[in-house]
Amino acid sequence: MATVRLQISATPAHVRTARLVATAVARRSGVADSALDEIRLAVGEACSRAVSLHEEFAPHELITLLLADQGTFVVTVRDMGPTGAEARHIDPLEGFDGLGVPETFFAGNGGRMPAGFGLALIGGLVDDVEIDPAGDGPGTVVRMSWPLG
Amino acid sequence: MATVRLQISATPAHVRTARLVATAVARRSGVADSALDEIRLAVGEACSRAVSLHEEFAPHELITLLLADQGTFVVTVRDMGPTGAEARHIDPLEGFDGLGVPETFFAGNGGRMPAGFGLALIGGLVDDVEIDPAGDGPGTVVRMSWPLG
Amino acid sequence: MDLSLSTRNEGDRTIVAVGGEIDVYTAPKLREQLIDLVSNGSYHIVVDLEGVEFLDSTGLGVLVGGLKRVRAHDGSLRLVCTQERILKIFRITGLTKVFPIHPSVDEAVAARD
Amino acid sequence: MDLSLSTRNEGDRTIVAVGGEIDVYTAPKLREQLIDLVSNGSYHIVVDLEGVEFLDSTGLGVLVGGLKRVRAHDGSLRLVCTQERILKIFRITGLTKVFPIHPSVDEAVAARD
Ligand SMILES: Nc1ncnc2c1ncn2[C@@H]1O[C@H](COP(=O)(O)OP(=O)(O)O)[C@@H](O)[C@H]1O
Ligand SMILES: Nc1ncnc2c1ncn2[C@@H]1O[C@H](COP(=O)(O)OP(=O)(O)O)[C@@H](O)[C@H]1O
Repeated sequence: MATVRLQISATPAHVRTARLVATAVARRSGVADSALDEIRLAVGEACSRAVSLHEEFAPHELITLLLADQGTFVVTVRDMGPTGAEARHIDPLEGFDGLGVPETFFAGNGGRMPAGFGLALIGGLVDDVEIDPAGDGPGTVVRMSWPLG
Repeated sequence: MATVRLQISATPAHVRTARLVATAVARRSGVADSALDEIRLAVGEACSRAVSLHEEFAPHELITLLLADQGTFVVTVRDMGPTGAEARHIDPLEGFDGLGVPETFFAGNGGRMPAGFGLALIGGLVDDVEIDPAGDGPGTVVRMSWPLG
Repeated sequence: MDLSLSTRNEGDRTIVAVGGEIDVYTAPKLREQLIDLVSNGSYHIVVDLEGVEFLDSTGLGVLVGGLKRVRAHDGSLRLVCTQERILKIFRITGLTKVFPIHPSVDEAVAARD
Repeated sequence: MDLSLSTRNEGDRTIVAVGGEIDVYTAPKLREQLIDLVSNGSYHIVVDLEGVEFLDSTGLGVLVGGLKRVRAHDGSLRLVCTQERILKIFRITGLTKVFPIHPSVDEAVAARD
Protein backbone atom coordinates (compact mmCIF):
# COMPACT_ATOMS: atom_id res chain seq x y z
CA MET A 1 0.00 0.00 0.00
CA ALA A 2 1.40 3.34 -1.03
CA THR A 3 2.05 6.66 0.60
CA VAL A 4 0.33 8.65 3.31
CA ARG A 5 1.58 12.10 4.24
CA LEU A 6 0.20 13.78 7.35
CA GLN A 7 0.96 17.33 8.38
CA ILE A 8 -0.04 18.62 11.77
CA SER A 9 0.21 21.93 13.51
CA ALA A 10 2.25 21.93 16.73
CA THR A 11 -0.47 20.89 19.18
CA PRO A 12 -0.31 18.01 21.68
CA ALA A 13 -3.75 16.81 20.54
CA HIS A 14 -2.40 16.22 17.05
CA VAL A 15 0.26 13.89 18.37
CA ARG A 16 -2.73 11.62 18.95
CA THR A 17 -3.86 12.12 15.38
CA ALA A 18 -0.39 11.10 14.24
CA ARG A 19 -0.36 7.99 16.43
CA LEU A 20 -3.79 7.01 15.22
CA VAL A 21 -2.90 7.37 11.55
CA ALA A 22 0.48 5.66 11.83
CA THR A 23 -0.98 2.69 13.66
CA ALA A 24 -3.96 2.30 11.33
CA VAL A 25 -1.87 2.53 8.18
CA ALA A 26 0.81 0.21 9.59
CA ARG A 27 -1.79 -2.42 10.40
CA ARG A 28 -3.37 -2.16 7.02
CA SER A 29 0.02 -2.28 5.31
CA GLY A 30 0.73 -5.63 6.90
CA VAL A 31 3.02 -4.81 9.82
CA ALA A 32 2.81 -7.57 12.46
CA ASP A 33 0.29 -6.86 15.21
CA SER A 34 3.05 -7.28 17.76
CA ALA A 35 4.87 -4.24 16.31
CA LEU A 36 1.88 -1.89 16.46
CA ASP A 37 2.39 -0.84 20.09
CA GLU A 38 5.99 -0.05 19.27
CA ILE A 39 4.97 2.05 16.26
CA ARG A 40 2.33 3.88 18.29
CA LEU A 41 4.87 4.77 20.96
CA ALA A 42 7.77 5.60 18.64
CA VAL A 43 5.66 7.80 16.38
CA GLY A 44 4.17 9.49 19.45
CA GLU A 45 7.64 10.21 20.82
CA ALA A 46 8.94 11.55 17.54
CA CYS A 47 5.91 13.81 17.17
CA SER A 48 5.84 14.95 20.82
CA ARG A 49 9.44 16.00 20.48
CA ALA A 50 8.66 17.81 17.22
CA VAL A 51 5.70 19.58 18.84
CA SER A 52 7.88 20.78 21.74
CA LEU A 53 10.49 22.12 19.34
CA HIS A 54 7.86 23.84 17.21
CA GLU A 55 6.12 25.37 20.20
CA GLU A 56 9.43 27.02 21.04
CA PHE A 57 10.95 27.74 17.65
CA ALA A 58 8.42 27.36 14.83
CA PRO A 59 4.87 27.64 16.18
CA HIS A 60 3.30 28.34 12.80
CA GLU A 61 4.98 25.62 10.78
CA LEU A 62 3.58 22.16 10.22
CA ILE A 63 5.23 18.91 11.29
CA THR A 64 5.31 16.28 8.54
CA LEU A 65 4.79 12.58 8.99
CA LEU A 66 5.40 10.35 6.00
CA LEU A 67 4.25 6.74 5.95
CA ALA A 68 5.48 4.65 3.08
CA ASP A 69 5.53 1.05 2.09
CA GLN A 70 8.99 0.56 0.61
CA GLY A 71 9.50 -3.14 1.18
CA THR A 72 9.54 -2.23 4.85
CA PHE A 73 7.09 0.10 6.56
CA VAL A 74 8.95 3.41 6.74
CA VAL A 75 7.89 6.29 8.98
CA THR A 76 9.58 9.67 8.71
CA VAL A 77 8.88 12.54 11.06
CA ARG A 78 10.26 15.89 10.04
CA ASP A 79 10.19 19.00 12.18
CA MET A 80 11.10 22.56 11.24
CA GLY A 81 13.04 23.37 14.40
CA PRO A 82 16.50 24.91 14.10
CA THR A 83 19.10 22.22 13.46
CA GLY A 84 21.60 24.23 15.47
CA ALA A 85 19.52 23.82 18.61
CA GLU A 86 19.01 20.27 17.43
CA ALA A 87 22.63 19.27 17.93
CA ARG A 88 21.98 18.37 21.55
CA HIS A 89 19.11 16.16 20.46
CA ILE A 90 21.11 14.13 17.99
CA ASP A 91 22.80 11.94 20.57
CA PRO A 92 19.89 10.32 22.36
CA LEU A 93 21.99 9.54 25.41
CA GLU A 94 23.63 12.90 25.87
CA GLY A 95 22.59 14.71 29.03
CA PHE A 96 21.00 11.54 30.21
CA ASP A 97 23.99 9.85 31.80
CA GLY A 98 23.66 6.78 29.68
CA LEU A 99 20.09 5.97 30.76
CA GLY A 100 21.60 4.15 33.73
CA VAL A 101 22.23 6.83 36.33
CA PRO A 102 18.98 8.67 36.49
CA GLU A 103 19.79 10.74 39.58
CA THR A 104 20.47 13.52 37.09
CA PHE A 105 16.69 13.78 36.78
CA PHE A 106 16.40 15.22 40.18
CA ALA A 107 18.53 18.19 39.33
CA GLY A 108 16.17 18.83 36.41
CA ASN A 109 13.34 21.23 35.79
CA GLY A 110 10.30 20.04 37.67
CA GLY A 111 10.28 16.57 36.23
CA ARG A 112 10.55 17.39 32.56
CA MET A 113 12.74 14.78 31.01
CA PRO A 114 16.11 15.93 29.72
CA ALA A 115 16.29 16.95 26.06
CA GLY A 116 16.84 13.86 23.97
CA PHE A 117 14.92 11.56 26.29
CA GLY A 118 12.21 10.91 23.72
CA LEU A 119 14.82 10.05 21.11
CA ALA A 120 16.61 7.82 23.60
CA LEU A 121 13.37 5.96 24.15
CA ILE A 122 12.90 5.57 20.39
CA GLY A 123 16.49 4.33 20.14
CA GLY A 124 15.87 1.73 22.81
CA LEU A 125 12.61 0.65 21.26
CA VAL A 126 13.08 0.57 17.51
CA ASP A 127 15.73 -1.53 15.78
CA ASP A 128 16.02 0.60 12.69
CA VAL A 129 16.22 4.37 13.40
CA GLU A 130 18.15 7.19 11.80
CA ILE A 131 18.20 10.77 13.00
CA ASP A 132 19.60 13.36 10.62
CA PRO A 133 19.46 17.07 9.91
CA ALA A 134 16.89 17.61 7.15
CA GLY A 135 19.43 18.98 4.69
CA ASP A 136 16.90 20.81 2.55
CA GLY A 137 16.13 23.46 5.15
CA PRO A 138 15.80 23.69 8.91
CA GLY A 139 14.77 20.76 11.02
CA THR A 140 15.53 17.17 11.77
CA VAL A 141 14.32 13.95 10.17
CA VAL A 142 13.63 10.93 12.33
CA ARG A 143 13.37 7.86 10.10
CA MET A 144 12.20 4.55 11.48
CA SER A 145 11.27 1.32 9.78
CA TRP A 146 9.56 -1.96 10.57
CA PRO A 147 9.36 -5.21 8.64
CA LEU A 148 6.21 -6.00 6.71
CA GLY A 149 4.40 -9.29 7.36
CA MET B 1 -7.54 23.19 17.34
CA ALA B 2 -5.50 24.02 14.32
CA THR B 3 -4.74 22.44 11.00
CA VAL B 4 -4.31 18.88 9.83
CA ARG B 5 -3.34 18.12 6.27
CA LEU B 6 -3.52 14.55 5.01
CA GLN B 7 -2.30 13.39 1.63
CA ILE B 8 -3.08 9.93 0.37
CA SER B 9 -2.20 7.99 -2.72
CA ALA B 10 -5.15 6.86 -4.82
CA THR B 11 -5.97 3.60 -3.04
CA PRO B 12 -9.35 2.53 -1.66
CA ALA B 13 -7.73 1.54 1.64
CA HIS B 14 -6.63 5.11 2.20
CA VAL B 15 -10.18 6.34 1.94
CA ARG B 16 -10.49 4.61 5.32
CA THR B 17 -7.46 6.43 6.60
CA ALA B 18 -9.10 9.69 5.53
CA ARG B 19 -12.38 8.83 7.25
CA LEU B 20 -10.57 7.83 10.40
CA VAL B 21 -8.56 11.04 10.56
CA ALA B 22 -11.44 13.34 9.69
CA THR B 23 -13.70 11.79 12.31
CA ALA B 24 -11.06 11.78 15.05
CA VAL B 25 -10.03 15.36 14.43
CA ALA B 26 -13.64 16.53 14.15
CA ARG B 27 -14.49 14.96 17.48
CA ARG B 28 -11.49 16.43 19.15
CA SER B 29 -12.20 19.83 17.61
CA GLY B 30 -15.62 19.90 19.26
CA VAL B 31 -17.99 18.93 16.46
CA ALA B 32 -21.22 17.50 17.92
CA ASP B 33 -21.20 13.70 18.20
CA SER B 34 -24.38 13.62 16.13
CA ALA B 35 -22.49 15.09 13.15
CA LEU B 36 -19.66 12.57 13.20
CA ASP B 37 -21.46 9.93 11.12
CA GLU B 38 -22.23 12.58 8.55
CA ILE B 39 -18.60 13.69 8.43
CA ARG B 40 -17.39 10.09 8.14
CA LEU B 41 -19.71 9.46 5.20
CA ALA B 42 -19.20 12.79 3.43
CA VAL B 43 -15.42 12.64 3.70
CA GLY B 44 -15.50 9.03 2.53
CA GLU B 45 -17.58 9.97 -0.50
CA ALA B 46 -15.40 12.91 -1.42
CA CYS B 47 -12.27 10.76 -1.14
CA SER B 48 -13.76 7.72 -2.92
CA ARG B 49 -14.66 9.96 -5.81
CA ALA B 50 -11.15 11.47 -5.81
CA VAL B 51 -9.59 7.99 -5.74
CA SER B 52 -11.67 6.90 -8.75
CA LEU B 53 -10.65 9.98 -10.71
CA HIS B 54 -7.00 9.53 -9.81
CA GLU B 55 -7.03 5.85 -10.68
CA GLU B 56 -8.13 6.86 -14.15
CA PHE B 57 -6.36 10.18 -14.73
CA ALA B 58 -3.64 10.80 -12.14
CA PRO B 59 -2.55 7.52 -10.54
CA HIS B 60 0.73 8.90 -9.18
CA GLU B 61 -0.58 12.10 -7.63
CA LEU B 62 -1.71 12.48 -4.06
CA ILE B 63 -5.18 13.49 -2.93
CA THR B 64 -5.19 16.23 -0.30
CA LEU B 65 -7.52 16.47 2.67
CA LEU B 66 -7.38 19.61 4.75
CA LEU B 67 -9.04 19.79 8.16
CA ALA B 68 -9.20 23.22 9.72
CA ASP B 69 -10.88 24.86 12.63
CA GLN B 70 -11.99 28.21 11.27
CA GLY B 71 -14.88 29.02 13.54
CA THR B 72 -16.56 26.06 11.87
CA PHE B 73 -14.95 22.70 11.18
CA VAL B 74 -13.91 22.93 7.54
CA VAL B 75 -12.95 19.91 5.44
CA THR B 76 -11.51 20.35 1.98
CA VAL B 77 -10.81 17.47 -0.37
CA ARG B 78 -8.78 18.28 -3.43
CA ASP B 79 -8.11 15.90 -6.28
CA MET B 80 -5.74 16.31 -9.23
CA GLY B 81 -8.11 14.95 -11.86
CA PRO B 82 -8.69 16.93 -15.06
CA THR B 83 -11.25 19.68 -14.46
CA GLY B 84 -12.43 19.21 -18.03
CA ALA B 85 -13.57 15.67 -17.29
CA GLU B 86 -14.81 17.11 -14.04
CA ALA B 87 -17.49 19.23 -15.66
CA ARG B 88 -19.92 16.36 -15.57
CA HIS B 89 -19.25 15.93 -11.88
CA ILE B 90 -19.92 19.51 -10.94
CA ASP B 91 -23.69 19.21 -11.00
CA PRO B 92 -24.37 16.46 -8.51
CA LEU B 93 -27.75 15.72 -10.01
CA GLU B 94 -26.73 15.57 -13.64
CA GLY B 95 -26.93 12.13 -15.16
CA PHE B 96 -28.83 10.99 -12.17
CA ASP B 97 -32.34 12.02 -13.20
CA GLY B 98 -32.82 14.15 -10.14
CA LEU B 99 -32.23 11.29 -7.71
CA GLY B 100 -35.87 10.43 -8.11
CA VAL B 101 -36.03 8.23 -11.19
CA PRO B 102 -33.37 5.67 -10.61
CA GLU B 103 -34.33 3.43 -13.52
CA THR B 104 -31.35 5.00 -15.26
CA PHE B 105 -29.22 2.82 -13.03
CA PHE B 106 -30.24 -0.24 -14.83
CA ALA B 107 -28.84 0.99 -18.09
CA GLY B 108 -25.51 1.51 -16.28
CA ASN B 109 -22.28 -0.37 -16.16
CA GLY B 110 -22.66 -3.38 -13.93
CA GLY B 111 -24.04 -1.52 -10.96
CA ARG B 112 -21.50 1.26 -10.74
CA MET B 113 -23.31 4.39 -9.77
CA PRO B 114 -23.48 7.17 -12.36
CA ALA B 115 -20.72 9.79 -12.21
CA GLY B 116 -21.69 12.44 -9.71
CA PHE B 117 -23.60 10.07 -7.47
CA GLY B 118 -21.13 10.48 -4.61
CA LEU B 119 -21.37 14.25 -4.86
CA ALA B 120 -25.14 14.02 -5.00
CA LEU B 121 -25.06 12.05 -1.76
CA ILE B 122 -22.80 14.66 -0.18
CA GLY B 123 -25.18 17.36 -1.38
CA GLY B 124 -28.13 15.62 0.20
CA LEU B 125 -26.27 15.01 3.42
CA VAL B 126 -24.27 18.13 4.20
CA ASP B 127 -25.84 21.58 4.60
CA ASP B 128 -22.75 23.56 3.67
CA VAL B 129 -20.94 22.24 0.58
CA GLU B 130 -19.15 23.95 -2.27
CA ILE B 131 -17.67 22.23 -5.29
CA ASP B 132 -15.28 24.25 -7.43
CA PRO B 133 -12.48 23.80 -9.91
CA ALA B 134 -9.22 24.12 -8.00
CA GLY B 135 -8.10 27.21 -9.90
CA ASP B 136 -4.40 26.81 -9.14
CA GLY B 137 -3.95 23.75 -11.34
CA PRO B 138 -5.93 20.68 -12.30
CA GLY B 139 -8.53 19.18 -10.07
CA THR B 140 -11.61 19.94 -8.06
CA VAL B 141 -12.06 21.18 -4.52
CA VAL B 142 -14.92 19.85 -2.42
CA ARG B 143 -15.33 22.11 0.61
CA MET B 144 -17.67 21.13 3.44
CA SER B 145 -18.20 22.61 6.86
CA TRP B 146 -19.89 21.74 10.12
CA PRO B 147 -20.63 23.84 13.18
CA LEU B 148 -18.40 23.53 16.22
CA GLY B 149 -19.91 22.70 19.61
CA MET C 1 -13.62 -2.84 10.18
CA ASP C 2 -13.58 -5.41 7.48
CA LEU C 3 -16.65 -6.81 5.78
CA SER C 4 -18.14 -10.09 6.96
CA LEU C 5 -20.54 -12.09 4.83
CA SER C 6 -22.57 -15.15 5.68
CA THR C 7 -25.07 -16.83 3.42
CA ARG C 8 -27.90 -19.27 4.09
CA ASN C 9 -31.08 -20.44 2.35
CA GLU C 10 -34.70 -20.48 3.43
CA GLY C 11 -36.81 -22.17 0.76
CA ASP C 12 -36.05 -20.40 -2.51
CA ARG C 13 -34.75 -17.30 -0.71
CA THR C 14 -31.08 -16.72 -0.10
CA ILE C 15 -30.15 -14.56 2.84
CA VAL C 16 -26.84 -12.71 2.86
CA ALA C 17 -26.04 -11.28 6.27
CA VAL C 18 -23.52 -8.46 5.97
CA GLY C 19 -21.46 -7.11 8.85
CA GLY C 20 -18.89 -4.33 9.13
CA GLU C 21 -18.18 -1.60 6.62
CA ILE C 22 -19.36 -1.66 3.01
CA ASP C 23 -17.19 0.92 1.36
CA VAL C 24 -14.94 1.50 -1.63
CA TYR C 25 -12.43 -0.88 -0.03
CA THR C 26 -14.72 -3.82 0.79
CA ALA C 27 -17.55 -3.44 -1.73
CA PRO C 28 -15.81 -5.65 -4.34
CA LYS C 29 -16.14 -8.60 -1.94
CA LEU C 30 -19.90 -8.09 -1.65
CA ARG C 31 -20.17 -7.60 -5.42
CA GLU C 32 -18.46 -10.96 -6.02
CA GLN C 33 -20.73 -12.67 -3.51
CA LEU C 34 -23.85 -11.38 -5.25
CA ILE C 35 -22.53 -12.31 -8.69
CA ASP C 36 -21.71 -15.82 -7.45
CA LEU C 37 -25.18 -16.30 -6.02
CA VAL C 38 -26.91 -15.24 -9.22
CA SER C 39 -24.53 -17.37 -11.33
CA ASN C 40 -25.47 -20.33 -9.15
CA GLY C 41 -29.17 -19.75 -9.65
CA SER C 42 -30.17 -17.80 -6.56
CA TYR C 43 -32.53 -15.17 -7.92
CA HIS C 44 -34.34 -14.20 -4.74
CA ILE C 45 -31.88 -12.56 -2.43
CA VAL C 46 -32.39 -10.91 0.95
CA VAL C 47 -29.47 -8.73 2.05
CA ASP C 48 -29.52 -8.29 5.81
CA LEU C 49 -27.87 -4.96 6.60
CA GLU C 50 -28.49 -5.00 10.35
CA GLY C 51 -24.83 -5.72 11.10
CA VAL C 52 -23.56 -2.98 8.80
CA GLU C 53 -21.71 -0.16 10.52
CA PHE C 54 -20.96 1.93 7.49
CA LEU C 55 -22.32 2.09 3.97
CA ASP C 56 -21.20 4.43 1.21
CA SER C 57 -22.16 5.03 -2.41
CA THR C 58 -19.91 2.24 -3.63
CA GLY C 59 -21.89 -0.10 -1.41
CA LEU C 60 -25.14 1.28 -2.79
CA GLY C 61 -23.78 0.70 -6.28
CA VAL C 62 -23.10 -2.94 -5.50
CA LEU C 63 -26.64 -3.42 -4.18
CA VAL C 64 -28.05 -1.74 -7.29
CA GLY C 65 -25.86 -4.00 -9.43
CA GLY C 66 -27.22 -7.03 -7.58
CA LEU C 67 -30.78 -5.87 -8.10
CA LYS C 68 -30.10 -5.43 -11.79
CA ARG C 69 -28.76 -8.99 -12.00
CA VAL C 70 -31.66 -10.68 -10.22
CA ARG C 71 -34.17 -8.66 -12.20
CA ALA C 72 -32.70 -10.08 -15.39
CA HIS C 73 -33.94 -13.43 -14.04
CA ASP C 74 -37.25 -12.08 -12.77
CA GLY C 75 -35.85 -12.34 -9.29
CA SER C 76 -35.89 -10.00 -6.30
CA LEU C 77 -33.42 -8.29 -4.01
CA ARG C 78 -34.82 -7.21 -0.66
CA LEU C 79 -33.04 -5.42 2.13
CA VAL C 80 -33.38 -5.75 5.88
CA CYS C 81 -32.58 -2.58 7.76
CA THR C 82 -33.87 -0.73 10.80
CA GLN C 83 -30.80 1.41 11.43
CA GLU C 84 -31.75 5.04 10.99
CA ARG C 85 -28.32 6.23 9.79
CA ILE C 86 -28.29 3.57 7.07
CA LEU C 87 -31.93 4.16 6.08
CA LYS C 88 -31.13 7.85 5.76
CA ILE C 89 -28.63 7.09 3.01
CA PHE C 90 -31.27 5.19 1.02
CA ARG C 91 -33.71 8.06 1.50
CA ILE C 92 -31.29 10.80 0.47
CA THR C 93 -30.40 8.95 -2.71
CA GLY C 94 -33.98 8.05 -3.63
CA LEU C 95 -33.16 4.35 -3.39
CA THR C 96 -36.02 3.68 -1.00
CA LYS C 97 -38.06 3.73 -4.22
CA VAL C 98 -35.91 1.01 -5.75
CA PHE C 99 -35.37 -1.43 -2.90
CA PRO C 100 -38.04 -3.04 -0.77
CA ILE C 101 -36.70 -2.48 2.76
CA HIS C 102 -37.99 -4.71 5.55
CA PRO C 103 -37.67 -4.49 9.32
CA SER C 104 -36.73 -8.17 9.76
CA VAL C 105 -35.36 -11.11 7.82
CA ASP C 106 -38.58 -13.03 8.46
CA GLU C 107 -40.68 -10.34 6.85
CA ALA C 108 -38.29 -10.04 3.93
CA VAL C 109 -38.34 -13.81 3.38
CA ALA C 110 -42.15 -13.91 3.58
CA ALA C 111 -42.65 -10.97 1.20
CA ARG C 112 -43.84 -11.52 -2.35
CA ASP C 113 -44.41 -8.88 -5.00
CA MET D 1 -8.79 7.87 25.11
CA ASP D 2 -8.73 10.49 27.75
CA LEU D 3 -7.03 10.17 31.11
CA SER D 4 -9.06 9.14 34.13
CA LEU D 5 -7.81 9.70 37.67
CA SER D 6 -9.24 8.52 40.96
CA THR D 7 -7.66 9.01 44.36
CA ARG D 8 -8.18 7.32 47.72
CA ASN D 9 -6.27 6.89 50.98
CA GLU D 10 -5.19 3.81 52.91
CA GLY D 11 -3.55 4.88 56.18
CA ASP D 12 -0.83 7.35 55.28
CA ARG D 13 -0.66 6.09 51.69
CA THR D 14 -2.47 7.82 48.87
CA ILE D 15 -3.41 5.70 45.88
CA VAL D 16 -3.89 7.33 42.49
CA ALA D 17 -5.50 4.96 39.99
CA VAL D 18 -4.82 6.10 36.45
CA GLY D 19 -6.78 4.95 33.40
CA GLY D 20 -6.48 5.67 29.70
CA GLU D 21 -3.59 7.32 27.91
CA ILE D 22 -0.83 9.28 29.65
CA ASP D 23 0.72 11.24 26.85
CA VAL D 24 1.81 14.73 25.86
CA TYR D 25 -1.88 15.69 25.70
CA THR D 26 -3.08 14.35 29.05
CA ALA D 27 0.11 14.34 31.17
CA PRO D 28 -0.50 17.90 32.47
CA LYS D 29 -3.63 16.62 34.23
CA LEU D 30 -1.65 13.93 36.06
CA ARG D 31 1.10 16.43 36.88
CA GLU D 32 -1.44 18.75 38.52
CA GLN D 33 -2.94 15.88 40.47
CA LEU D 34 0.46 14.88 41.88
CA ILE D 35 1.36 18.48 42.71
CA ASP D 36 -1.97 18.93 44.50
CA LEU D 37 -1.44 15.80 46.57
CA VAL D 38 2.02 16.82 47.69
CA SER D 39 0.84 20.38 48.44
CA ASN D 40 -1.85 18.90 50.63
CA GLY D 41 0.60 16.80 52.58
CA SER D 42 0.39 13.41 50.86
CA TYR D 43 4.01 12.31 50.69
CA HIS D 44 3.52 8.58 50.21
CA ILE D 45 1.93 8.02 46.86
CA VAL D 46 1.10 4.82 45.01
CA VAL D 47 0.34 5.32 41.34
CA ASP D 48 -1.67 2.41 40.00
CA LEU D 49 -0.91 2.06 36.29
CA GLU D 50 -2.95 -1.10 35.70
CA GLY D 51 -5.65 0.84 33.81
CA VAL D 52 -3.15 2.67 31.61
CA GLU D 53 -3.38 1.88 27.91
CA PHE D 54 -0.60 4.10 26.72
CA LEU D 55 2.35 5.81 28.38
CA ASP D 56 4.94 7.99 26.70
CA SER D 57 8.02 9.92 27.80
CA THR D 58 5.94 12.92 28.87
CA GLY D 59 4.09 10.59 31.22
CA LEU D 60 7.38 9.23 32.53
CA GLY D 61 8.52 12.81 33.08
CA VAL D 62 5.46 13.52 35.18
CA LEU D 63 6.08 10.44 37.33
CA VAL D 64 9.71 11.43 37.77
CA GLY D 65 8.58 14.95 38.73
CA GLY D 66 6.23 13.45 41.29
CA LEU D 67 9.00 11.31 42.72
CA LYS D 68 11.22 14.36 43.02
CA ARG D 69 8.52 16.21 44.93
CA VAL D 70 7.75 13.48 47.44
CA ARG D 71 11.47 12.87 48.01
CA ALA D 72 11.83 16.51 49.04
CA HIS D 73 9.54 15.54 51.92
CA ASP D 74 11.22 12.18 52.57
CA GLY D 75 8.22 10.54 50.96
CA SER D 76 7.85 7.75 48.42
CA LEU D 77 6.28 7.19 45.02
CA ARG D 78 5.57 3.59 44.15
CA LEU D 79 4.08 2.22 40.98
CA VAL D 80 1.72 -0.68 40.42
CA CYS D 81 2.13 -2.33 37.06
CA THR D 82 2.03 -5.84 35.62
CA GLN D 83 1.46 -4.90 31.98
CA GLU D 84 4.46 -6.03 29.97
CA ARG D 85 4.25 -3.29 27.34
CA ILE D 86 4.28 -0.60 30.05
CA LEU D 87 7.02 -2.30 32.08
CA LYS D 88 9.11 -2.46 28.93
CA ILE D 89 9.13 1.34 28.73
CA PHE D 90 10.45 1.61 32.28
CA ARG D 91 13.12 -0.95 31.49
CA ILE D 92 14.27 0.67 28.25
CA THR D 93 14.66 4.03 29.96
CA GLY D 94 16.40 2.66 33.04
CA LEU D 95 13.58 3.90 35.25
CA THR D 96 13.08 0.48 36.84
CA LYS D 97 16.08 1.57 38.93
CA VAL D 98 14.30 4.71 40.06
CA PHE D 99 10.77 3.52 40.78
CA PRO D 100 9.76 0.64 43.02
CA ILE D 101 7.29 -1.25 40.82
CA HIS D 102 4.82 -3.61 42.53
CA PRO D 103 2.48 -6.24 41.13
CA SER D 104 -0.52 -5.08 43.19
CA VAL D 105 -1.81 -2.07 45.09
CA ASP D 106 -1.81 -4.10 48.32
CA GLU D 107 1.87 -4.89 48.00
CA ALA D 108 2.69 -1.30 47.12
CA VAL D 109 0.73 -0.01 50.12
CA ALA D 110 2.38 -2.54 52.46
CA ALA D 111 5.90 -1.80 51.22
CA ARG D 112 8.36 0.19 53.34
CA ASP D 113 11.92 1.17 52.44
N1 LIG E 1 -6.62 3.18 7.42
C1 LIG E 1 -7.24 2.51 8.37
N2 LIG E 1 -6.67 1.43 8.90
C2 LIG E 1 -7.27 0.76 9.85
N3 LIG E 1 -8.44 1.08 10.38
C3 LIG E 1 -9.06 2.12 9.89
C4 LIG E 1 -8.50 2.87 8.89
N4 LIG E 1 -9.33 3.85 8.59
C5 LIG E 1 -10.36 3.69 9.36
N5 LIG E 1 -10.22 2.67 10.18
C6 LIG E 1 -11.18 2.28 11.18
O1 LIG E 1 -10.60 1.61 12.23
C7 LIG E 1 -11.48 0.56 12.66
C8 LIG E 1 -10.74 -0.73 12.71
O2 LIG E 1 -10.46 -1.10 11.38
P1 LIG E 1 -9.52 -2.32 11.00
O3 LIG E 1 -9.78 -3.42 11.96
O4 LIG E 1 -8.15 -1.85 10.77
O5 LIG E 1 -10.16 -2.64 9.58
P2 LIG E 1 -9.96 -3.92 8.71
O6 LIG E 1 -9.59 -5.02 9.64
O7 LIG E 1 -11.29 -3.99 8.08
O8 LIG E 1 -8.90 -3.60 7.71
C9 LIG E 1 -12.63 0.55 11.73
O9 LIG E 1 -13.74 1.16 12.34
C10 LIG E 1 -12.16 1.34 10.55
O10 LIG E 1 -13.18 2.11 9.99
N1 LIG F 1 -6.79 12.76 17.03
C1 LIG F 1 -7.49 11.82 17.66
N2 LIG F 1 -8.75 12.05 17.94
C2 LIG F 1 -9.47 11.14 18.56
N3 LIG F 1 -9.03 9.96 18.93
C3 LIG F 1 -7.77 9.69 18.69
C4 LIG F 1 -6.95 10.60 18.05
N4 LIG F 1 -5.77 10.07 17.93
C5 LIG F 1 -5.83 8.90 18.48
N5 LIG F 1 -7.04 8.65 18.94
C6 LIG F 1 -7.41 7.42 19.56
O1 LIG F 1 -8.76 7.15 19.43
C7 LIG F 1 -9.25 6.56 20.64
C8 LIG F 1 -10.43 7.33 21.12
O2 LIG F 1 -9.98 8.60 21.56
P1 LIG F 1 -10.96 9.74 22.00
O3 LIG F 1 -12.11 9.14 22.74
O4 LIG F 1 -11.19 10.67 20.87
O5 LIG F 1 -9.97 10.48 22.99
P2 LIG F 1 -10.34 11.58 24.05
O6 LIG F 1 -11.78 11.42 24.41
O7 LIG F 1 -9.36 11.23 25.11
O8 LIG F 1 -10.02 12.92 23.44
C9 LIG F 1 -8.11 6.56 21.62
O9 LIG F 1 -7.56 5.28 21.71
C10 LIG F 1 -7.13 7.52 21.02
O10 LIG F 1 -5.81 7.13 21.24
